[in-house]
Amino acid sequence: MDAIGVTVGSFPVAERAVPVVSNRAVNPEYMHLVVAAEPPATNARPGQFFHLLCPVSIAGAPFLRRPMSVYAADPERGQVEFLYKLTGAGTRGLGALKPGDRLDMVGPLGKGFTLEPGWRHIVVLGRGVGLATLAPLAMLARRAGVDVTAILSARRPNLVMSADLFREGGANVVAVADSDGTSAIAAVEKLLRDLAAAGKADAFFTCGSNRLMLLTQRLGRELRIPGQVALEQQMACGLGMCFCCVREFRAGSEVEHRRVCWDGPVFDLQEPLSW
Amino acid sequence: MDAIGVTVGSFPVAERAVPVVSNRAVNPEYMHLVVAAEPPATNARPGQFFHLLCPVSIAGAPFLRRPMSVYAADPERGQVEFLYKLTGAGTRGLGALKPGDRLDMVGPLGKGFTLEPGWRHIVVLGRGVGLATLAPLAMLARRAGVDVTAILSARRPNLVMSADLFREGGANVVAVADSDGTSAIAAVEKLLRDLAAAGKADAFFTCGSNRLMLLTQRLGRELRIPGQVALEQQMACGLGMCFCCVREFRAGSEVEHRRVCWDGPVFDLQEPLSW
Amino acid sequence: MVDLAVEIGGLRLANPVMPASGTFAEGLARIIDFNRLGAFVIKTVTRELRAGNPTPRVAETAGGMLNSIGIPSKGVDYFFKETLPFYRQFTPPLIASLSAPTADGFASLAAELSVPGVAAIEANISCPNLEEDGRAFAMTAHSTEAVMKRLRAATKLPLWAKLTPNTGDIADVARAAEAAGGDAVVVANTILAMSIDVDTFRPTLGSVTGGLSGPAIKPVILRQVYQCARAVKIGIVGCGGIATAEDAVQYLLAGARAVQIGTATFVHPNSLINVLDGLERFCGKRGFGRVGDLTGALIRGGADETDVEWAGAAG
Amino acid sequence: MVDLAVEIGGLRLANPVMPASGTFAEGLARIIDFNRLGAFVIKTVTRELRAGNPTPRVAETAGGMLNSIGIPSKGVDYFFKETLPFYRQFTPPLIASLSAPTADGFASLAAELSVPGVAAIEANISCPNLEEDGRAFAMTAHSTEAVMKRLRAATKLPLWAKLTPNTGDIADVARAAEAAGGDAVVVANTILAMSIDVDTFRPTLGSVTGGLSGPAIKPVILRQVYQCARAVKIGIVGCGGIATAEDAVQYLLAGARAVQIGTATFVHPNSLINVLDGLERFCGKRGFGRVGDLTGALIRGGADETDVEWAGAAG
Ligand SMILES: Cc1cc2nc3c(=O)[nH]c(=O)nc-3n(C[C@H](O)[C@H](O)[C@H](O)COP(=O)(O)OP(=O)(O)OC[C@H]3O[C@@H](n4cnc5c(N)ncnc54)[C@H](O)[C@@H]3O)c2cc1C
Ligand SMILES: Cc1cc2nc3c(=O)[nH]c(=O)nc-3n(C[C@H](O)[C@H](O)[C@H](O)COP(=O)(O)OP(=O)(O)OC[C@H]3O[C@@H](n4cnc5c(N)ncnc54)[C@H](O)[C@@H]3O)c2cc1C
Ligand SMILES: Cc1cc2nc3c(=O)[nH]c(=O)nc-3n(C[C@H](O)[C@H](O)[C@H](O)COP(=O)(O)O)c2cc1C
Ligand SMILES: Cc1cc2nc3c(=O)[nH]c(=O)nc-3n(C[C@H](O)[C@H](O)[C@H](O)COP(=O)(O)O)c2cc1C
Ligand code: FES
Ligand code: FES
Repeated sequence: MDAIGVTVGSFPVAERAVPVVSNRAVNPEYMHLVVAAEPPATNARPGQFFHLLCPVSIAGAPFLRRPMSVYAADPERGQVEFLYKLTGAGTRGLGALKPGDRLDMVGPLGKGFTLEPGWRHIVVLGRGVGLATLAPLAMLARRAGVDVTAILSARRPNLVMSADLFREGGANVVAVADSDGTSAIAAVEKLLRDLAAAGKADAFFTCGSNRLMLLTQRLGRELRIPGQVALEQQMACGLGMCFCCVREFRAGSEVEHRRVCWDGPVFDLQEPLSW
Repeated sequence: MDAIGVTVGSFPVAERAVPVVSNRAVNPEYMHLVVAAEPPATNARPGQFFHLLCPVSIAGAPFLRRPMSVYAADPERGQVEFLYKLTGAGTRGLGALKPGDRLDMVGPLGKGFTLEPGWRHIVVLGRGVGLATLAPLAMLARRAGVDVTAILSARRPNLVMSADLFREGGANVVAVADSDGTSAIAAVEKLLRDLAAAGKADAFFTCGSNRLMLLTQRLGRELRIPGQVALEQQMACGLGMCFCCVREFRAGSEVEHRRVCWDGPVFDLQEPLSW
Repeated sequence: MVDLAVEIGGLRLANPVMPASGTFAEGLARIIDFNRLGAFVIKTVTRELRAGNPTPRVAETAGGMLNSIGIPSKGVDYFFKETLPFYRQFTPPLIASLSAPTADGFASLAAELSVPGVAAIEANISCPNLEEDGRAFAMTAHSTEAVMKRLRAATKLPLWAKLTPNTGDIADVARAAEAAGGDAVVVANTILAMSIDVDTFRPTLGSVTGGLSGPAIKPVILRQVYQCARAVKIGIVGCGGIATAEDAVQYLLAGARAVQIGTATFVHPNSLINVLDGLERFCGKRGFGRVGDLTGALIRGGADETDVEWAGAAG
Repeated sequence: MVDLAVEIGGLRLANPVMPASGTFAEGLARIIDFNRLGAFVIKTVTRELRAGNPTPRVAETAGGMLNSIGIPSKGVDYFFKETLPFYRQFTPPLIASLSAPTADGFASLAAELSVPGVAAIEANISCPNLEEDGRAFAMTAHSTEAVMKRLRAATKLPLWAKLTPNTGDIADVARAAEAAGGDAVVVANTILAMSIDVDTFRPTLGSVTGGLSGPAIKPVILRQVYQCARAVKIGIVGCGGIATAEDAVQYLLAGARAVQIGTATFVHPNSLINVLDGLERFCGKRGFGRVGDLTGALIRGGADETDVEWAGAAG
């Protein structure tokens, strides 16, 4: 693996048309998709994503693929899972998939989350489908014996997703919502400061909210707590070739563009500029 | 109805998405489609056609509509029927339709067959799906008390379609095939001359074969027997607007282009040039 | 109530939706109510009778179609005897599309067609199918100005120029049409293109090359409308791949005052009516009292970043 | 066994299938075997470091996509330090795409990149995204000849010119490239286009206009390849909307000796390999011993009428 990040002759990514095992609505906005898969797909690590060729449906004919975080990947069961929000032609096309249908996916793609050996307690903060990206990280951390506090944010408490999944995974779940003000930045900041004070915040992990990213960047700098953030951007190739998916990052005094699909989607918490 | 052939304020053609009643294979190449419809669709007359928006399928995404002759139209039962051959993206898309699916059709379109009051015995000669176009004419003639001799041509006897339909309709069916030589031009010419001699050929009607058209043109001229032929040509609009569907016709000493969708698809037997 | 009327190229139209020349004829009156259209634009008329191109004249492509109709024309007599009287049965104004092989021919034909019942002249100086290599007046500002000057002198009717997209600088051509006294430019005709049947090794069109139309060309023609809108003050009629009201809105936002719809009518004969109804709904929903207010309302200075919709409203 | 090797623009390639500049990079080696490609064509290199255009840089259209990447470039050092060594691990020749704001800039960059490991220079004199109005050298024969002459003097390597489709007479531009000593023309780059978000009233691209690519443009670029093939003797590389082996065959029949594949790789990362395998199957099925025999094999003189297939073989 040279500077460019490609080992000649090894093929860690593949395009495969895999059978759909199940595709169910978890609430009016979100669906949970399970496909049967083999390596390299099932080797997907938390924070990595697949590029999905969404089928044509009444919602339209998506021309480009759609990036989707791995919600779970299990080599033993030979399955990969996604949690997605019905948005436009692509995700609505996904929503029309039935068990037995084939889904063409490319992956696993991008750089995932990393856990430093020294960390004992991590805090994951997510919102909406950001949780889909963070869930497998929480599982991984628990399996590695790392304590996880999961702060799950949503518009209303009943919209908080995957809480059970995080709990089963052994995470200490704190659900916050806009409706009762518990998701307000000040409130979440208090939560984080308390966790830090209690020595339960060796690192922050966030995804899906610019506000939460800015908050954790600020606290991270002040309290010297490292962190990682998963970003998203429109994509074409998903393989670092087209430079469609760039975002702006701090590089010393400079501002530079990096490709979300290739240099990320997971980045050091302190580097991305607000979007 | 003025020279241009349009009566202002009457709308004899409509675009409708109608439910599929049934869509069955009649043999490995041909399928029979029945849809539930209302006027004006059910007013379709023999020789007229509908312009069908064929659904997207694995065979491809047909951009333009596909012209299809009315195989049967029944205002009482509120149904329109088609008999079609699986050819490319359009007809294969049709082939994928299931009962309950909707089919977007425009019609009825074009000029159909006409029966002169004086005619007592007519001869219809068709091949392949040309029979789909001639079948409703035979029914109409029988209901008008006109005797019908139907010469049905195919590659092999077992491929002759709609023979029973013609028989039930009361037509005197003569099936001819390439495999046993009975469909050879000389053989069919003999048949026609015998019918003419027996006074059983007041008019020829043909569709689907250039060879049969040329034969009946020749005999028609020699024996002074009138006739009509249904032609086909690639179409875009189906409404006489784009001039995509022209073919060449004798107009006195001149050769002129006419629109199959608007001036036809049924023409006087003597006018079209060979294609 | 949304005011759908627009002023365009010397005409006041009840609404901005009209058919594109060559994709519309009497037959459509069997399906839709002609009195709802903003205007009629008839198939290009030529003086001489013409047969048009060899068949096949049509082929499908990804998101569009190729045609090589050429301009089969029944000539001027037929126009006066049949076409004109037919359309006079309806209220919308008739716009006569015409073409000729020379500037003189354009001028004399325009003069002859400038009669009561004809509301405007649309000079098709762009049809790409007549010569095999697709050359056309509208490919250069120079020849456009020349032919438009002759036309301007030949008729008092509002004069529209139908431009070709097959040029390197359409804004320059539009400027020439304006300078020569044109009242509007129609942007644009079909894009010269071809396809090949890999079974027969032959072109799919009898004339080898033909004109590409339909949704596939929309982003290209929309760009050309945008470029022309920044170059001229006269009205622009947007024409290229419009199939929905949203497509029409894009053209208006880019600077068009009216739109023409062609190929979409082949796929859905009700397209003209559907786009018109959709435009009215769009204006209502977005609080525009006059459809004319959409013209040029594009917000420049870079588009917003796609925000993280899927991560929730307050994300 | 089908002979897939082709001679094109001063090179002998193992096969005629290569990636299009800007749609290919090291990352694809994680999925496909680079040693199967006819050649490598890298993202256009510029001397100065460039940031490229504002986001959003991509939007979908009917049968295609818009991009406004611009030419973000890590500069010449990165090319020598990282890009060149990486590709030297593989057998296919490397074609260096380069661009500059001036003829001088083109010449000096070409001279600097003419090193062992670079098999040919592809001069991108056409990228339509850099200036808002899409101007480019390749829009006129005059400026094409000027810059190509400078380039010819600056390098001994095979010299290819990547043309823009945004011109009124691409055959004329190809002639100029040939006259100036170019060894091949790549036909073509993206078609300047745009789209508008009717919810935000903003362009869908941060730079307003961008380049259209994908199946939507195939009939237009195929026509340009056909026109160029009749105008020049040097090799033509067909590039525009190729997604299948049949698409590639159409380009070869129209006169191309090789093809480049861009957007299709985004939709199916295996496209380059699939097209190559499909080409070999096509030649085998149709009894062509050499893929090169397909070049220019188009049968002219009008296509056949569609015969009445549905009415049976002997109909
Ligand atoms: C690395 C990554 C991981 C993601 N993981 C998930 C996930 O686990 N669950 C989930 O529901 N969504 C996820 N998304 C967002 C998802 O890709 C978009 O919701 C989806 O592409 C929308 O497509 P559409 O056609 O339904 O919507 P449309 O809005 O019609 O899409 C139009 C275009 O914009 C692009 N687009 C729209 N929203 C986004 C977005 N937020 N990010 C990137 N491109 C976008 C689409 O890809 C398409 O090209 C992820 C995005 C990225 C970049
Ligand atoms: C007036 C009329 C009536 C017809 N009636 C019948 C019928 O009852 N049953 C039946 O099976 N077929 C009938 N056809 C032929 C039918 O329209 C074609 O078989 C069909 O369009 C093929 O489309 P495809 O996409 O399956 O095939 P493709 O070959 O992929 O079609 C490619 C293009 O060629 C056109 N095309 C191909 N063959 C024909 C043809 N023979 N005539 C006109 N256009 C063609 C298609 O419309 C399409 O635009 C009729 C044609 C006409 C003109
Ligand atoms: C079959 C057909 C015939 C056409 N004939 C003419 C014509 O005679 N005169 C003309 O100016 N444009 C003609 N055009 C071009 C259209 O008027 C229109 O400019 C073009 O099709 C783009 O619009 P669309 O994508 O909505 O079809 C024709 C287009 C088609 C498809
Ligand atoms: C995202 C993207 C980036 C591109 N960048 C370049 C480039 O840097 N230099 C260049 O010469 N062409 C560039 N192109 C044009 C392609 O090389 C190709 O000419 C065009 O996309 C048409 O081919 P296609 O339809 O197969 O994509 C780019 C195209 C795309 C889609
Ligand atoms: S999507 Fe192509 S570089 Fe990231
Ligand atoms: S199909 Fe348009 S005129 Fe016949």
